[in-house]
Amino acid sequence: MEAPPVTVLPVSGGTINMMEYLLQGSVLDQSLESLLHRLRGLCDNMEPDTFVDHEMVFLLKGQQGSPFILRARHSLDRPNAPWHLRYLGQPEVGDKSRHALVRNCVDVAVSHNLTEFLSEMGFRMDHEFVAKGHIFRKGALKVVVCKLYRLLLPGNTESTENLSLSNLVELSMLAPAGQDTVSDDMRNFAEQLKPLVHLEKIDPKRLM
Amino acid sequence: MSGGPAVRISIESACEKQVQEVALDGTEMYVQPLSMSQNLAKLAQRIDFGQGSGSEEEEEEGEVREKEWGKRDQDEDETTVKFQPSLWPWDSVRNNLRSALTEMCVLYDVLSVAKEKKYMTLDPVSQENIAVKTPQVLQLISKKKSLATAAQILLKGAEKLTKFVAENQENRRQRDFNSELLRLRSQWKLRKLGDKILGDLSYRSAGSLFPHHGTFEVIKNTDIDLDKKIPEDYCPLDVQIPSDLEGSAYIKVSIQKQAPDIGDLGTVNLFKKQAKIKIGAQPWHVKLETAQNVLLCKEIFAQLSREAVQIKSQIPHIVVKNQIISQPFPGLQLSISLCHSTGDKKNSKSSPEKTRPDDHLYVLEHNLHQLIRGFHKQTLSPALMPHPASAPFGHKRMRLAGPLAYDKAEIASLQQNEGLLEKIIKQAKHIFLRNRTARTIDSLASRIDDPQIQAHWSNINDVYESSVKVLITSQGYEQICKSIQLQLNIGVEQIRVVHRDGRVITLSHQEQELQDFLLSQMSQHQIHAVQQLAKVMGWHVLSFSNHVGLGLVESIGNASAITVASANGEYAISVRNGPESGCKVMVQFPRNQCKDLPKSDVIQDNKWNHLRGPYKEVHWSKMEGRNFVYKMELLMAALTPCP
Amino acid sequence: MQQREEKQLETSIDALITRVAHLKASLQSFIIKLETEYDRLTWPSVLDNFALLSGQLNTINKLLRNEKTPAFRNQVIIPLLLSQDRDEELAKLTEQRVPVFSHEIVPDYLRTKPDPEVEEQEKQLNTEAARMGTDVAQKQIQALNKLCTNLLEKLNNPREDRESENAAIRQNKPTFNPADTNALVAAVVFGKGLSNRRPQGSGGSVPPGQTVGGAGPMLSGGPTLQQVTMPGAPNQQVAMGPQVPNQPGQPGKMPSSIKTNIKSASMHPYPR
Amino acid sequence: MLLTFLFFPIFKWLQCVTVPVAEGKSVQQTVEMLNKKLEQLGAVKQGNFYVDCETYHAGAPAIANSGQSQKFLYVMHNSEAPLSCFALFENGPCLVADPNFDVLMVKLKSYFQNAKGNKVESRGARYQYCDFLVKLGTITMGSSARGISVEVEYCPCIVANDSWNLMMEFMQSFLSSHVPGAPAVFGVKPDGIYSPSDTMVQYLELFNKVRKQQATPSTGMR
Repeated sequence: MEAPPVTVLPVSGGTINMMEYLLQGSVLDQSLESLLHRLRGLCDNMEPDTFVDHEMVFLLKGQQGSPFILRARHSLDRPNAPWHLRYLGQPEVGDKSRHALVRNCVDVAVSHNLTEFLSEMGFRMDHEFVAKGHIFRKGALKVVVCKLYRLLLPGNTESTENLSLSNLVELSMLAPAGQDTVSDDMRNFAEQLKPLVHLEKIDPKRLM
Repeated sequence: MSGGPAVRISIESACEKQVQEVALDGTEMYVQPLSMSQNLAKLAQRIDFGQGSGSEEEEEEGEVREKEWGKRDQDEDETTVKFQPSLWPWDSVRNNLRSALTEMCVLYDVLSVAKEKKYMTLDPVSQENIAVKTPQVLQLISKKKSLATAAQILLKGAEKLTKFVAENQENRRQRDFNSELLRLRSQWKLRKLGDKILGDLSYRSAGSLFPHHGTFEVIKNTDIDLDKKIPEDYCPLDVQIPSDLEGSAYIKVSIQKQAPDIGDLGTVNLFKKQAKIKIGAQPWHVKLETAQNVLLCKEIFAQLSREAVQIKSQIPHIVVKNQIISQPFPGLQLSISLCHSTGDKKNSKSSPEKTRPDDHLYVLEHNLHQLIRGFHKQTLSPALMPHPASAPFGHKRMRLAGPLAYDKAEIASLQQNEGLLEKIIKQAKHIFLRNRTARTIDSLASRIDDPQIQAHWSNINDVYESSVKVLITSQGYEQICKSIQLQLNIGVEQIRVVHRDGRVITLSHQEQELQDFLLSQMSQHQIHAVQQLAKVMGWHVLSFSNHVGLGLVESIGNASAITVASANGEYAISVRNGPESGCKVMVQFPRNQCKDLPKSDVIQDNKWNHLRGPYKEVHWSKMEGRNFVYKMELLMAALTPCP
Repeated sequence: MQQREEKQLETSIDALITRVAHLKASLQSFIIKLETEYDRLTWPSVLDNFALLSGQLNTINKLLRNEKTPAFRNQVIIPLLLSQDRDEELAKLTEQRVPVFSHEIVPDYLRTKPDPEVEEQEKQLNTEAARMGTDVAQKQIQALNKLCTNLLEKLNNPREDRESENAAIRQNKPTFNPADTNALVAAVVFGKGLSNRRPQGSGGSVPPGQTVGGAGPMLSGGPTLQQVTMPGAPNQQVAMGPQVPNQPGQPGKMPSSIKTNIKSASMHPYPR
Repeated sequence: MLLTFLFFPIFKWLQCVTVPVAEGKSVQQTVEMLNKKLEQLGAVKQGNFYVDCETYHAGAPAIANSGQSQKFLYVMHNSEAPLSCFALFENGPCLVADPNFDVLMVKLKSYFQNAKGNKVESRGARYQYCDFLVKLGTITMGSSARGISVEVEYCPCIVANDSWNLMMEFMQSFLSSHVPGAPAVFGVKPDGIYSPSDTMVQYLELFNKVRKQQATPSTGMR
């Protein structure tokens, strides 16, 4: 069959060009309680919410060297919730005037047969982990404090192993591209968590 | 602690000056005589020092000193005699210090002299080691004693301190800024900004999205003269609230009738006077609560106004200044207004208001407050938290819409979010409908006494629905005439009537419909009653119809009719009752009793006498009996032959 | 030998004299203060003075207890000479208090009996001590010692606790570990340290003929996230299209190890 | 000669049958005729509907050259589920996602190229007749009308077997002889319980038939 001509198509639905602003840090287990306490005071006055998620990272290899990465995540404690498929673009950390790491991001809520579908598309799982922790919200700001676990058996989320004695702390916010002012809010919020946690923009390239 | 009572005169000090004057070498002279005099005072007990045999050999200086000593002695004696040592607070301290100094001087001198080895010398002797150690028991006892003394002193001091602190606190409890601040902190959100203390009285932490900042400032109340008597209501802490939140405010909901026929809807004013300020509450607390209430009222009104403009309705809602006007039913006007009075204007305003009847709908006002709180709660709903945690914020069910391929109806049901205004209008409609139904039933009951109408209202209602049970009975015959029992479910737009037999009739909000319906039911009731009565009296029902197709056409409903025959079949009673035309009762006589009936040539035989004769109308109004059923019973009894 | 002891005695006496002189001086100044400044004397300064005195007494005690100090207890003072003549030397030595070393003064100076009150007190103590049995006394001593140690501990510990707490607040006790932060971020981004089944070698070791597609997503081999670079490195921009910003200065900063990894990854014969 | 396709998504289970339309009638006219028939039955028109389908093919030569038969990825939308986006492989899994999936496809464009010329869609009217929902659509590819789709849904029931006969009967009332047999998807599902992706699978089959129909003459013309 003749291959149909390739054209660039305008996006028919969805939110275009959303950016995720991100600050990261960690807190030791013994100081976790004080951090949670502080977050409860700083964030919106909601019932504290906990989560247990399983994230799988998938790669698609093209003929060019770098693979395409997609992250599939689903909630283990709320099995009825939709799966979350996520594309994250190249992080930008260079701009000094911006106080947070910025990356392009596409969030898709999908049905539960995602893994099957991704493998049909040619994706291959690279790694997976379980994240357990707390989630807070202050307006559009999201604060996630979680502990990471590695899976002892691939795909088996029952048997896991602690990854470190620290909890990952992520402060993130979604905004349309160009709204860099939100990073100021994030910095202000991060300041309030000092000296308990230092949230900073961490260039992942540095950690390779 | 250092501020003991001031001592005005001290002999010692006078004496001291004297010494300084005499002695050229200030320090030395000054100290020496003191120590020596003390020493001498002690020596004097054993040795006759006063003779001073060697004094002539001493130099002038020494003589002077000698004399001084004597003088000092006298002085000292005088001191002890004339002045109580307690007059000078340091007396005992100084005396003890002095004796210590004496001992030290002696030690110093002995050591110095012995070192010179001219007059004295040190000579080593061997001593047994046992003597070196003081017995432990002695040490124990002495230590215990010293500790006890020290403890006593400390305890005494502590006691004094606690007493002092307690007294102080008692005095200052009401007036202390810091303790007030502490109390404020326990009830309100505070934060420090520079040198200011700012508080938050907005409902943001409860989920409000109202953009007002709602910040107040805490100030220390310093403009009070501390020397004067402090007024009772003085508080060292004051709060500064934003000027637009000053005064008091409330939301007023009322229904005005454009036509006078609509029943009075006003409720009794239960809260004519402003709620009394709680005794013991801090003035700042009252102030903040009022300001917070103003803020909430503003938020409610802002929300309502926004909705009033956005929502499309057949008769558009009108927003004028501080009033929102809507027409729930034709001829009816619901007005919601924000009444915000700031202090001084109150007096001028209140006078014209008093003359007007109070038409607050307190239930709705209360419900508005509840609804806005519900709104607040929604924004903090845990359903907004994403799961898995990486997902963006959004309502849980909305996130499911995509993956579960919700159709339009399902999505609409998710998004369906009735606004405050719609809800309150619905509630107002219901309240209005309920009140008018009650009034309709009441007026019927008072106007018509036969049959009787009773309404049993349920005490517990939904905001959009309430129900009433309507019974139509005849007095004295409640047990046999239970035919009509109606359940009226009053909703927002209409009234659903449920018959005892399960039939459902839906009435609109028009008052006339309900009235006509009840009238027709009452008319039917009479016929039903005759039927029941016939059973009791042993009569036979020959025919029965709820809706008679013959006769005059009634303007409301249909006439109903019944024909009953006496037990032996001689007489028959026929009743027709219409809601409008009233009742008509006919009695049919046996043929043989009709005297005036022309003897027919055809019906000659005796057996034809048993044929029914003609009907005669009963002059019902002239019948005896207090109500229709009673009259009917009498009639039946009259027509029943005596056995 | 004798000489040395003598010398030692002398020095210790000298030392003692200076200490006593200090004590004397502070006593004097304290008395002066009391008498002249009593109207503006503050309680803390009085306490300070007392503290000074007790400190000086303590040093004297220490001096006496010092090993190098010979036992004064074993020394007896013997008067050698009594004289009615005034001795300037003596007067100077005693700061004019004793101009004449005569029979009048000496008995007083050499008295060994304590003051009557002191004597009285001592007597009282002695009688009390005598009344108490040794056993009882021992027990009480032990109890007292225990009490004292406990009390001392209690007094000392909270201070330590408070200090350590303060120290924690002052960041002496860390609440986070930057190394952990990096490890966690690397785990989330690249899966670093998440897998123990990952082959150690680079993707190039996989035989070229192997097919991956049919084996499902769990199959390992080929380049992993840890080995490949982030997209957006200069030689790979094509892959990501325009939404990937071109980061200036990137090529120079690229660590060499990553570069080689890129090579091995891009040269790897993909099965499809 | 113009061929008209009649599609019978039955109880959302689709089936397609080719029926020659009466001489001289265009697709448009046939649709109008059917519309009229439905209205005569008493069905009420309730707005419009559309179903569209984009085709993507793996563009990376590494994949293309591997010798495997080229796979197509179809991304479809249905106005009935406006907040959803369906991604399917032929005879493969169907992923149901939210509209952001379209954005993701843009990000993936160096791996999956959109074949715009292959976009197929069906647009038409939506009728409600008691418990039945009927959607009559004109299938277009590019700019030309290629056929007619008919989707029938019996709303109160989600198990196909239970409603099949009822639907047959209903369809006969306006399609007379063109009523198809049970759809293929029908047999695949063991439980026979309907899910929204079943509709899309049926539409995809339908569209693919239209596409092949079109492909043959076009190659023949060259």
